[in-house]
Amino acid sequence: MKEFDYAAPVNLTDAAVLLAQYGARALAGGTDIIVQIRENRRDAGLVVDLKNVAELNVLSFDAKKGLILGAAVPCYRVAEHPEIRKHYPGLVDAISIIGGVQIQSRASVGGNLCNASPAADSIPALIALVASAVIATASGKRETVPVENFCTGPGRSILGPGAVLVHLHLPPPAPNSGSAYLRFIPRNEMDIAVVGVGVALTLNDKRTACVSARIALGAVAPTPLFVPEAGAALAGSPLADADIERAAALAQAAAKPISDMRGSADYRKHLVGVLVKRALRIAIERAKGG
Amino acid sequence: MALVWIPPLLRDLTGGKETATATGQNVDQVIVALEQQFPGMRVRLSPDGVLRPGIAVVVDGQVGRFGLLESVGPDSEVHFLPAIGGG
Amino acid sequence: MTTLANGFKVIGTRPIRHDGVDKVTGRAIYGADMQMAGLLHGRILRSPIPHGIIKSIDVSKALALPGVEAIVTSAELTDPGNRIAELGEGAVNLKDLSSNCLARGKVHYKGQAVAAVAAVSPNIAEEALKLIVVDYQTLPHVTDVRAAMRDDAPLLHDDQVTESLGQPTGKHSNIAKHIQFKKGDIDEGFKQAAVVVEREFHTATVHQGYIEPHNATALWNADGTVTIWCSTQGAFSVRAQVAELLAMPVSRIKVVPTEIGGGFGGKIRVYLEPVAAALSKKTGKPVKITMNRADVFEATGPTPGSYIKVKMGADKDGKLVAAQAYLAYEAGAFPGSPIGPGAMCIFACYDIPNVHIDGYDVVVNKPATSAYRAPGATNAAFASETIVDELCEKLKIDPLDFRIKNGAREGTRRADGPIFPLVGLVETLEVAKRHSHFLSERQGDKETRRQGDEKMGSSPCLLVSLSHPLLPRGRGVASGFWFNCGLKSSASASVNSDGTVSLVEGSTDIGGSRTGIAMQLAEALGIRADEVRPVVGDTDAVGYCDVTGGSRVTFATGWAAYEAAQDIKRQMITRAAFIWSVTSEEVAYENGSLRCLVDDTKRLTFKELAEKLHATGGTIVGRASVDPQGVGGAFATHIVDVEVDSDTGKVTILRYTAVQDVGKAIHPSYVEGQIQGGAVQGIGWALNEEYFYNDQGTMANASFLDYRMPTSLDLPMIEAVLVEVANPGHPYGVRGVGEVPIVPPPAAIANAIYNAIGIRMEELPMSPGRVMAKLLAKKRA
Amino acid sequence: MPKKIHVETTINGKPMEFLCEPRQSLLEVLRDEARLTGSKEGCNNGNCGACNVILDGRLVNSCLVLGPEVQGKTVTTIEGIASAQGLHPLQQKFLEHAALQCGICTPGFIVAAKALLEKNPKPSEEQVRHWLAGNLCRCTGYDKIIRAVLDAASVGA
Repeated sequence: MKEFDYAAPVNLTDAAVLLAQYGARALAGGTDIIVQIRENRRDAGLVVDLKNVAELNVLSFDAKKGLILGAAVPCYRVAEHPEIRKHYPGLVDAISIIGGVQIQSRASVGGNLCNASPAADSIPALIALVASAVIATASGKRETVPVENFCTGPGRSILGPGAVLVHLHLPPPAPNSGSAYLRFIPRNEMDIAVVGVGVALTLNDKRTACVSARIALGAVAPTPLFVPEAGAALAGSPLADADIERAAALAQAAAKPISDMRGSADYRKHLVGVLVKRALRIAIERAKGG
Repeated sequence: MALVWIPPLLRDLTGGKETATATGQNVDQVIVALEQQFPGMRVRLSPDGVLRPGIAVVVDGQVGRFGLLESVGPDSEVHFLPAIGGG
Repeated sequence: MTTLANGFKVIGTRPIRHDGVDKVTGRAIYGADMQMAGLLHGRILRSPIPHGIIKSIDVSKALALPGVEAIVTSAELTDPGNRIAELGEGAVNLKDLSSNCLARGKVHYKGQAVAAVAAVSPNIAEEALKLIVVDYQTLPHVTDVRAAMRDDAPLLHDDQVTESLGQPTGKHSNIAKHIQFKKGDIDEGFKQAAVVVEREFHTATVHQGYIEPHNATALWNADGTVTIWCSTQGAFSVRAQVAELLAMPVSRIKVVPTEIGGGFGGKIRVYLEPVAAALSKKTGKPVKITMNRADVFEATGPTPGSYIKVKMGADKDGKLVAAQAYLAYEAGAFPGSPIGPGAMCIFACYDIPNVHIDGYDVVVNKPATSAYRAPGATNAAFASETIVDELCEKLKIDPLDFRIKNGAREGTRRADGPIFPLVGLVETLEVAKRHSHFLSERQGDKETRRQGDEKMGSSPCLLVSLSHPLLPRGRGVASGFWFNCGLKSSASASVNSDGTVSLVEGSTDIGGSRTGIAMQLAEALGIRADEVRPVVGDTDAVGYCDVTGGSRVTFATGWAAYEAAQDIKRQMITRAAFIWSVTSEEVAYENGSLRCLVDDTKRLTFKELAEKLHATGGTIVGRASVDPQGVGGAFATHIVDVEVDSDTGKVTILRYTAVQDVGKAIHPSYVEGQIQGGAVQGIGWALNEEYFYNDQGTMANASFLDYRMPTSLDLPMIEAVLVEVANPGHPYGVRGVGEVPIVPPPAAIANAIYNAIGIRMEELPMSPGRVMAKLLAKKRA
Repeated sequence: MPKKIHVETTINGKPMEFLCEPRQSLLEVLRDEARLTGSKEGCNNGNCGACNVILDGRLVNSCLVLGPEVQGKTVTTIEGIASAQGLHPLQQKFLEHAALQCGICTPGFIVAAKALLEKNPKPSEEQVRHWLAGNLCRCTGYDKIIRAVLDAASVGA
């Protein structure tokens, strides 16, 4: 492993200054970055441990304001949070399958986003739940970016030198809404998604029709893929089988997967159709079941 | 006389014969006896005075431990097979 | 001590293993745990290309890095020349063995060792590797066995001609060896057949997957002796290999086997030991080299990928009349795939009058393959046992009844010639037939259905299944055979003054074998298992022992312990006779005590006599070195229920039962453990494990993340059913048990998948993508 | 030579100081500096669990923690599971059930199982399988490991 320096700032300003240095890398849970440095897949001259910055560890839910999810909050805190389990089940589906228990103890949702893997489990769920990323720039300003615009390529994001992801914001859940995330893996644990699908939808008061829906895909493009047309196709529909089939077909059409050791392009396209349908059915049950 | 099962890849020397009888107190003598009947057999089975590498001799169902010195009884059945290791 | 129904007092009981506490407290010392003053850390530079000529190696920049103490390349190893040496389990070409430790002139696979660095820390050693400049002339590569057999394929070894029992073939080829077996008249046989089934099969390269990476620590002394600590299946085999590769006498090499973290056949050949020794010689300091996981995948193991074509025929009564097989195994970079045993096992479960088998050992640009649990047999059984299942279907005969009707038994002549002694295949089939699993409702009875659904509900990642509660389910069975072997073992045991016995044996213990060996000594002496203290000796401390492999240790080293006990008994009798002033003939040794036959008042327990040894001539040591015959082959029959997600192609194992003839279970818990572990390795091979090569000839999944071995969440309990058909060739009836359980699973699972969705899988692994592709093709058709 | 950082931490209940390079993982520090070699390296990228330790009450892979990160924290390794009074019930049950063969994965499994039983003293078979899915064992097929953990739970480990 290449030599590097280590710093553990306790406030955001210091963190930003350190991260502005050439070759600086942010460390939260470390479950990706440490392996990447060790395997020479990313360079690092300085590793900045962000876990001691209080602002990055905030996790708070408010029925009116929604959810504030600090960038360094580890997965287990999110997955074990009763209100998050109640209001954002799709996020919990995704968070609780990022690695095994050992990874859950360390990996952060913010880190999963910043690592910008096309197959990241949390990102499609966040996109479906209309999450936005709040970023502190090097100049000290705050920017808010929809999560679907955060990743710019495999392992690349809009974060510039000195910029820090502060927290994720998820709007409060609408009544009669439900969400779900499904991924397909060959084993039942310890795998990278062959395909991941995040969905969220809201039903009318009678719960007879869909008011709005969002669908996002993982591992089928260079970045996690938001497919607005697939969700739009469901809006106003009674969510009959034909409606769900149409949404699935639109998602399949949008997917541009590659073939690799985790699955062929054809297989991935096929799985998109299967998982979108299954995820929608789970989300609908949840929306109805409240 | 011991009954020797000729490995299929040596049957070019026996005109296709699958078995042959040969006298000998041990495998080496049996091979010498075979050489009499089927010239060329010896160099194929035991070049350089030892069993061909990777070959084991099986006498009466038991894998031999002494190579060419493995003793052979008057009514023994002799096979030449790939040597087997294991995991 | 109470005597069990079977007449034994120790054998068949389940004592705590002697090395147990060390292993549950973290105190046991494995190879990588070696620490000593001045220890240097070694790392290996590996070839980035699958095939090429090494034009030059420049180490100057690396040597200049602070903390780097030495670098070696093949130039520093003696060139052993093109010689064959008999090393423990079999013949080895020393030129190949040496090139596999440090490439000589040419690299034959991506990951082959090219140079080694010793530095003051592992990180510095790794840094130094990046500073070594190697100039390669890249050559075209071939990684598929059938492509490598073509006349226009790139040759790995320019001078290689096909070995065919001395039959001159004349031309250079990647086909290293051709073997053949013939029995009866194959054409006549197929004429008698009412039903004939023929299929082609492909199996992927898979790895043994032991959790502990390879390691070696060497200390070269000023007196020219070297001590090597390493995780190996055979300390004496390491000594012999190092002696050959460094051209030194065995007496100057001491190999100390540390605790070993799994082997399964992959820790027999040396990789690091001679290199660590060379680095230690150069620096005068101890050097430890450990591999990382990628090294393990790319440069050790694996077991061959293969192409197999099988044709079998049965008459209208369901009697097998003819069988034909063509097997081509990937040897990897150097000749030596287990094509022999593969070809000898493919039809070994059956009594077939007419057989023709051709086998080919083929080199490809992949790591040199090593033994893996019943080497070659699993690939072969996947093919033949799938064909047998199809014959049963066409003949409408129950698959177990068919196997009972055609099964090999005492007196059956194998396709390769010899006749089976007493074996237990039919017994395993009869037990399987009566087992609740086989009798339960076919498509998954309530019990398994409940199991399955719990599994689905319990973890979020299984929501996929939860949303589809009624997926197709099926059941499959398959049988398997493995030879097992005997080979050489030694043991010595000293009687301590408190009546305990210290046992030194030479078989490295990978799964509790030292306890199984101690139990046989205890049984023979009539004392308790915990009164024996077994240790695994180094090459200076105990007589020669062949490797821990071939399912031989409990059989052969156990036999050595039994003979050592007889030696102790003889001496104890003489000593008692001396004390009682009678002749040895007047003393009997019974149930762990000595009795004077002419004076009933004179009795001594083992412990009482042990206390008197020092005063009556000194301690007693029993010794034995054995090379036993009478090896008993092992048969197994497995039953599996699966569920297939017909939308994704994913296969879930719902219930698994493994029935095996174990001869005599010395320690039943560890026998069960061997069966459960072997079956699960077979399940991994069947479902997801494979070397995924990209077109650059690079393994794309060299990590535990993407080389998908089963996790605890992928499996149900594995029921191991022990059938005991005692091996008449062993004093306690022992048969090797370790290897055969890996043989049936892929075929059993393939047959279960067919039972569930009506599709015959012809390729391993039967991964979700492959199953789905077949499902979609079926839909289209 | 690379510069080192001074770290103060608590390992198995005892305060400890060590010097480490930032790039040294907690696993390297435990094995090479503290000479606690019970934690094993199986993959060095978080996929096998052989290096599991408990860090401030949470189960982690010590190969994915940098040495400097444990400043001021408490670490429990396999060496800290047994007490002067004897083995922990999990260790005893692993022995009774023959839940180990080669033993290289055993420390990680026992540490992981201890973390499970502290969180959920009466887990179901499926909960045990799910919790231990991050620990690979190649010898046992998991059967006896799962039974040992369930049995340890039943006696109130």
